[in-house]
Amino acid sequence: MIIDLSSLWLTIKLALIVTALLLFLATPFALWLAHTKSRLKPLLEAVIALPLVLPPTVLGFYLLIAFNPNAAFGKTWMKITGDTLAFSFEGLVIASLIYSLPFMVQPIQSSFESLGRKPYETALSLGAKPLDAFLTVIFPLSFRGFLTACVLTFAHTIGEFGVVLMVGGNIPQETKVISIAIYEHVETLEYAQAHILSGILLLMSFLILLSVYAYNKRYRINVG
Amino acid sequence: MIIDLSSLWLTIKLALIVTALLLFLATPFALWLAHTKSRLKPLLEAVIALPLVLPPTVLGFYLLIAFNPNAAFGKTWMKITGDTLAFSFEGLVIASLIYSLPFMVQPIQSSFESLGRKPYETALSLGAKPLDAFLTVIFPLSFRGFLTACVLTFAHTIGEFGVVLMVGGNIPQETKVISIAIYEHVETLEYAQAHILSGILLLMSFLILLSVYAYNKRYRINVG
Amino acid sequence: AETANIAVATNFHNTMKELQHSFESSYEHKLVVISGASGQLYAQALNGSPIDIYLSADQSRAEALEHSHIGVNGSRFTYAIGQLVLWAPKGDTIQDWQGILKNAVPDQKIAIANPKLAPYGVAAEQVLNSMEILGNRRHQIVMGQNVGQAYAMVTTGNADFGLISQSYIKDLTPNVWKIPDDYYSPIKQDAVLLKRAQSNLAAQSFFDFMKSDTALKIIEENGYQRAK
Amino acid sequence: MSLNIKKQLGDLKLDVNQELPIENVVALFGPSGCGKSSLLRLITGLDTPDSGRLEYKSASGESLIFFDSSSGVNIPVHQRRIGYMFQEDRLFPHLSVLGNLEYAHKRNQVSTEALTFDDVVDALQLSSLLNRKTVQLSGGEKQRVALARTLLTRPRLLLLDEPLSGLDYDRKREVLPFLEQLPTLFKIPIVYVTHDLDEVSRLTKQILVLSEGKRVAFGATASIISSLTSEQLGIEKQEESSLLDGVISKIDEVFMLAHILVQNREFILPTASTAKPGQSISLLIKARDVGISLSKPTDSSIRNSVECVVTEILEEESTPFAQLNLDMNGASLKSRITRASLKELKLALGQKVFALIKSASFEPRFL
Amino acid sequence: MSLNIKKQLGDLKLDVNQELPIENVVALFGPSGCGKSSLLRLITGLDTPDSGRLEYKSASGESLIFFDSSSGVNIPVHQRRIGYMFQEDRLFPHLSVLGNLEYAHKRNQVSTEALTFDDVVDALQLSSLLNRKTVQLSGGEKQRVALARTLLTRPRLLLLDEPLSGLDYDRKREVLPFLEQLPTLFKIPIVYVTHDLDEVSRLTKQILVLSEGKRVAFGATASIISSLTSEQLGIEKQEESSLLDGVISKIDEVFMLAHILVQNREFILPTASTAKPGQSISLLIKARDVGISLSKPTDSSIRNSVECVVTEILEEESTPFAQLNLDMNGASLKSRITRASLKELKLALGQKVFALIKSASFEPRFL
Ligand SMILES: Nc1ncnc2c1ncn2[C@@H]1O[C@H](COP(=O)(O)OP(=O)(O)OP(=O)(O)O)[C@@H](O)[C@H]1O
Ligand SMILES: Nc1ncnc2c1ncn2[C@@H]1O[C@H](COP(=O)(O)OP(=O)(O)OP(=O)(O)O)[C@@H](O)[C@H]1O
Ligand code: MOO
Ligand SMILES: [Mg+2]
Ligand SMILES: [Mg+2]
Repeated sequence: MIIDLSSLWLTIKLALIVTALLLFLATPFALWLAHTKSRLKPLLEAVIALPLVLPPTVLGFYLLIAFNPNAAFGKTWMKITGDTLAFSFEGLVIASLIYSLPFMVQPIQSSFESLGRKPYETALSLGAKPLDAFLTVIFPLSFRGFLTACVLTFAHTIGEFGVVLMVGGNIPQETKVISIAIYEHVETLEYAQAHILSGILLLMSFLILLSVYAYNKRYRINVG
Repeated sequence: MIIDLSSLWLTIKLALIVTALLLFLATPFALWLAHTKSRLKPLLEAVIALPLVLPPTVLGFYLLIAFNPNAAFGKTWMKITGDTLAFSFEGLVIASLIYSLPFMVQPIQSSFESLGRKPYETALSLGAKPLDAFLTVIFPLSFRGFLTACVLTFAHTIGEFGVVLMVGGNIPQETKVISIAIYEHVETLEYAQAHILSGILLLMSFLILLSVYAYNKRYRINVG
Repeated sequence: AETANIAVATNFHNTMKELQHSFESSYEHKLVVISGASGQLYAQALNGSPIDIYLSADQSRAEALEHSHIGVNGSRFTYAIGQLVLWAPKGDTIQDWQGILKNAVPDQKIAIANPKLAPYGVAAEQVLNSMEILGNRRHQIVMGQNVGQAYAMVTTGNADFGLISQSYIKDLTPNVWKIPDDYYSPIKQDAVLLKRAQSNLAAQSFFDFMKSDTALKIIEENGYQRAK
Repeated sequence: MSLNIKKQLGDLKLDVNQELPIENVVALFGPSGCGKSSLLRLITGLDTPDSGRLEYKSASGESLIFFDSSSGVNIPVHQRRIGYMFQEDRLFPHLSVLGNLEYAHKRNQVSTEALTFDDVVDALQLSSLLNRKTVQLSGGEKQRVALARTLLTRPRLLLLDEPLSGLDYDRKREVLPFLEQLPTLFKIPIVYVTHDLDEVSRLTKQILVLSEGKRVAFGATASIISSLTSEQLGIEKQEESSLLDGVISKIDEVFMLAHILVQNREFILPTASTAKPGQSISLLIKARDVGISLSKPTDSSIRNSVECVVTEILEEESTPFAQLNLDMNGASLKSRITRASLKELKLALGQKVFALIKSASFEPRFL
Repeated sequence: MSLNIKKQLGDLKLDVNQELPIENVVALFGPSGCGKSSLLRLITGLDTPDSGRLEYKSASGESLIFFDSSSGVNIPVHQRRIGYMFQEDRLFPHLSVLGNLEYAHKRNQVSTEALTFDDVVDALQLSSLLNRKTVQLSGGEKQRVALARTLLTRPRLLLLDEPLSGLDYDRKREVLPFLEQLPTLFKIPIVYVTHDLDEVSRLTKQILVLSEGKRVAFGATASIISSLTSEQLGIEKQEESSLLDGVISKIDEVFMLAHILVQNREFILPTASTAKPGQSISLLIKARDVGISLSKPTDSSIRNSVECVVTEILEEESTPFAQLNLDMNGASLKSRITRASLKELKLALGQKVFALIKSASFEPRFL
């Protein structure tokens, strides 16, 4: 019985990249949402949550259409990178970004909102530049929100397979993530392999999550 | 072209029930997690996030194994209710509860943690009983966390179909949710129908989300 | 040596693995097997997925691809004909398959593949229709996305019977009954060569290999019929 | 209330064993960090003592054990019915001012003779603020809302942690009389934390002095303030005071002066309109307001010159001052003069002198 | 600093147009809710005025436009280098006490002659608290940490919003002299919000009085306190005071007394060791501490009796008191006596009297 672990590394790579990218993309967005007084806010919030509502495979189907090198988005990407998006690792990343965006934005935004402006004001008044104030005060004080966001995004990207299956095309080494491998084993009745791969995935994820949470516990801020 | 809307209602019913049940189940749990000093805390937190990591169909497969009337869990359920879990609406609900638990627990726990004990203490000192204090102070002050949790859970349950398909068996009126219907259309190359159903689903979800967020905006607490 | 990407419907995946093994041991070429639901593989192919050969689970999607701008017109052929079996692990081995289905008590479940998604589902539906089970005992039918999921429902003990592909049950145990051919229209699974494969020797060779006796033998051993 | 409480707080060991007869207002006094707020939290039940016992005895004889580590009793916060005004701002940000007040009001409608909502709103001048959000309040406004909210819990016992610290003089002048009435009019005893000796002398009849988590002294405010040194009280030297118990013998209604007999010596002091002959009162006299004369002055505005005997002379070497303890017919009075005067007047132990006290040093509020 | 600011805050219209020559400490004084904190927020840049102009001119002549609605200038908070101590607790809960202090310290290392970290920690006695979490601090401890943290921003200008309100007498006595030194020793001007007249008189040379968002008066602390009524200042009647400008003529080192000439009249007052002959000082004298005598007393401890002329007599009908305005060789002095004394001494306008002031009413800190 051959256990192909390449899919495991691919998955973890994908989840890490997506989580890291989303962290950078979603944070300013969450910050803006948390403090804006714009009338567009509820609209944007609703739009962000929408990708969740479609079945992943269906979302994947639409993304596939968008990624088509003859479609507007796919064409633009082609021009810029000289590469197609669909069935490439980059395509997986983009699809996962869209799919996981709400998991990153919402918990972060929520913790920014409950933090309020006071700590930020205080940091500025102590001579911190805005980015400095963000990194040294807002971030640590909303750490739990960031943690929740990252865990949900990370775990979800690992577990996600509908979208990935659709836009990734299940190509070994390139887009065949572990979830698809397990899925394939289940679908083709290779239950033993499915159990083993699931076990490895669960154990690894468990260890990662456990260390994240254990770190968080030590770190935890006593707000009273 | 026939659009079967029964699956839409079934989906919304499922999403509402799961969201409501999880709200009740997850809140005390989140409360405990937020304030416990137990060493088990990181362990439990990691375990809660685990179901996310498995691809939905695979999770569904394991749930099927657990639901087997000859397995411990399935047997117990059988004894209590006289019914099997698999292929029933109840089974779908249970599967979705497990699958969506982290989406409910984590944002709520996160907002409890950043709220701290002070507002609760204050309410008690003003004569509020613990439950009263929870409903009138903790809940409104963590409202944004609850909102995030409910939106993520609701949207995710609507969009979920891997688990649902596996343990639900796609029985019309009972377990055939809209995501399966859309998926069917995509698979059978009935793209027009898929677009229409997706459109309806997106529009409805969008309106629900929009009104939730618009309400939240009006309601929003000014913490400074 | 060259490499060809073969998109294969899930139900044929295990058979494909054996074909691949046999092919790669006698040719220089290599194959990459990409499995999935037929509809999904079709949509991906239309949107540029790098496959050379499409092994559908049915005829209609293969036909649609053949006549699309990426298919090679006239390349399509039936590489296998699926066979439906009734699997009843807890069944009474003395009865015949009809008796088993007829005598199923109301809370027993019959697992089939979703007819909208899988040709085996269509066939199963035809069988159940002919026995008037669909009309009266609809609630007893549970569907998987495909035959594999129907199989999983039975093997985990949640469904009592499954109408599934014979290829999933290679060794015919006493609990498996073949459904006679005349109860359902043949499950013809068609293959199509795609235009991008026309200069790919590996794809060409494998496409031909599929028609060879060696291949057909393997296909038969896996529970399919040869195309006539 | 019977307090017997031990609790380790970081480096500080809080250990207070004290019977507090809370008929009226008890001051809790002591330097910053001595454990005052921590003690209040233990009384409310928000924190749990490491060990000890906490029993509440009301004026009407009702006895309730709030906490007892030996029998495992620990009544939850909301059942103790203790009103606690936190030292810091704890208004609910999701409620308006009115919402905050009603939060307490609705949950504590115990008796008909209790404080009414309007009483409290009027006394703290909150009517124009009722619709404000709490973020739109100034520091002093927040303080008043918090005080009002605590009062509206109509508690068995009121714990106020520096309730007036953010208020200006005007507000203090308005709020203090209101707090003064609470124990007598509404039968609500108060434990009052403050750093302000004026507030202590005006509001409280008894005082518990803490230092580093331990009880330093407890007793009648008058005698504690007179007998403890400024170091023991943790106050400034020039705030050192005497507290004399006297009885009003006569009221001069035209000039609004009260004639007060303290140990048979007459003081003439400004009075509030409510004072009546026969009433007993205590006079807080700051040592720095007491001058010394060898003869009785005649043509000055200083109305009070009482004959005393010098019982103690304390020269403060590193300061310009000396402190005299005087015996005034049995009562003790402190005077704070310059060392130069001490020398010039050649004061000696046992000498007869006249203590000079300007009437205007007293406000009617001290009566 | 040139302030010209308009801002609507709910019902309150803040509208202040004032040149603040911030060589040293300027007090910002006024009743609760008059807009003091709001004004500070506008100066820091945390809030933006609806319109107006805000220009900072340092002692060295440096001029910076912080805000100008007409030219659209609005310098961000962190570039203004203004130290702001908020009225409420704003310590960072995720940092220890040390962490909070270092947060300011590390970001503001501007010059070598500035305040050192240790100066500040020592002055505010924080060394034993450095490793504490902020939740483990008492109210007064928090206040001190917040003050220290603000000082460590080594700002161009320091805005302190009731910095000593939670402190006990001991701490106040220790912190005040430290704050006093800042403007001269470290060239940090201060705007100081307080409700405490003692702090005003001791720390500040100039005072800006606000009422309902508007400037009521601005000027030398002495003259404002002497010229405005207690109503205008929003303080209690009995806190009404005079402030006299004088020059030290002689120091009596033995008895630690300073001889001070005010308008050629000599006052003898307790002194701190730092006072030197020739130094000019201002004396805050509470009206209630000033007695009246028709003749010069001889054998009393009251060291100061200065000849004055009665220029105004204000009887307060509903109180026991009367207030006298006295002319002391050109300077004005207030006295608060009972109406009874007024009658008995038959005081009249233009009459010559001796104002009696007990030396001990003054603490060395007033010098
Ligand atoms: N949870 C805690 N852990 C460790 N130390 C604590 C804790 N809570 C309070 N302390 C310390 O206990 C001491 C007493 O604090 P407390 O708040 O009771 O003082 P306080 O008398 O109210 O002072 P203040 O007048 O400044 O408010 C302080 O030194 C404080 O730092
Ligand atoms: N954002 C706001 N919206 C509406 N009103 C406000 C807002 N901020 C402050 N106010 C009001 O403006 C007035 C001035 O508030 P400010 O905090 O400046 O008072 P303050 O002089 O500092 O008083 P205190 O001495 O009590 O701290 C108050 O009546 C307050 O309620
Ligand atoms: O997976 Mo299929 O398309 O049902 O063979
Ligand atoms: Mg305290
Ligand atoms: Mg203020």
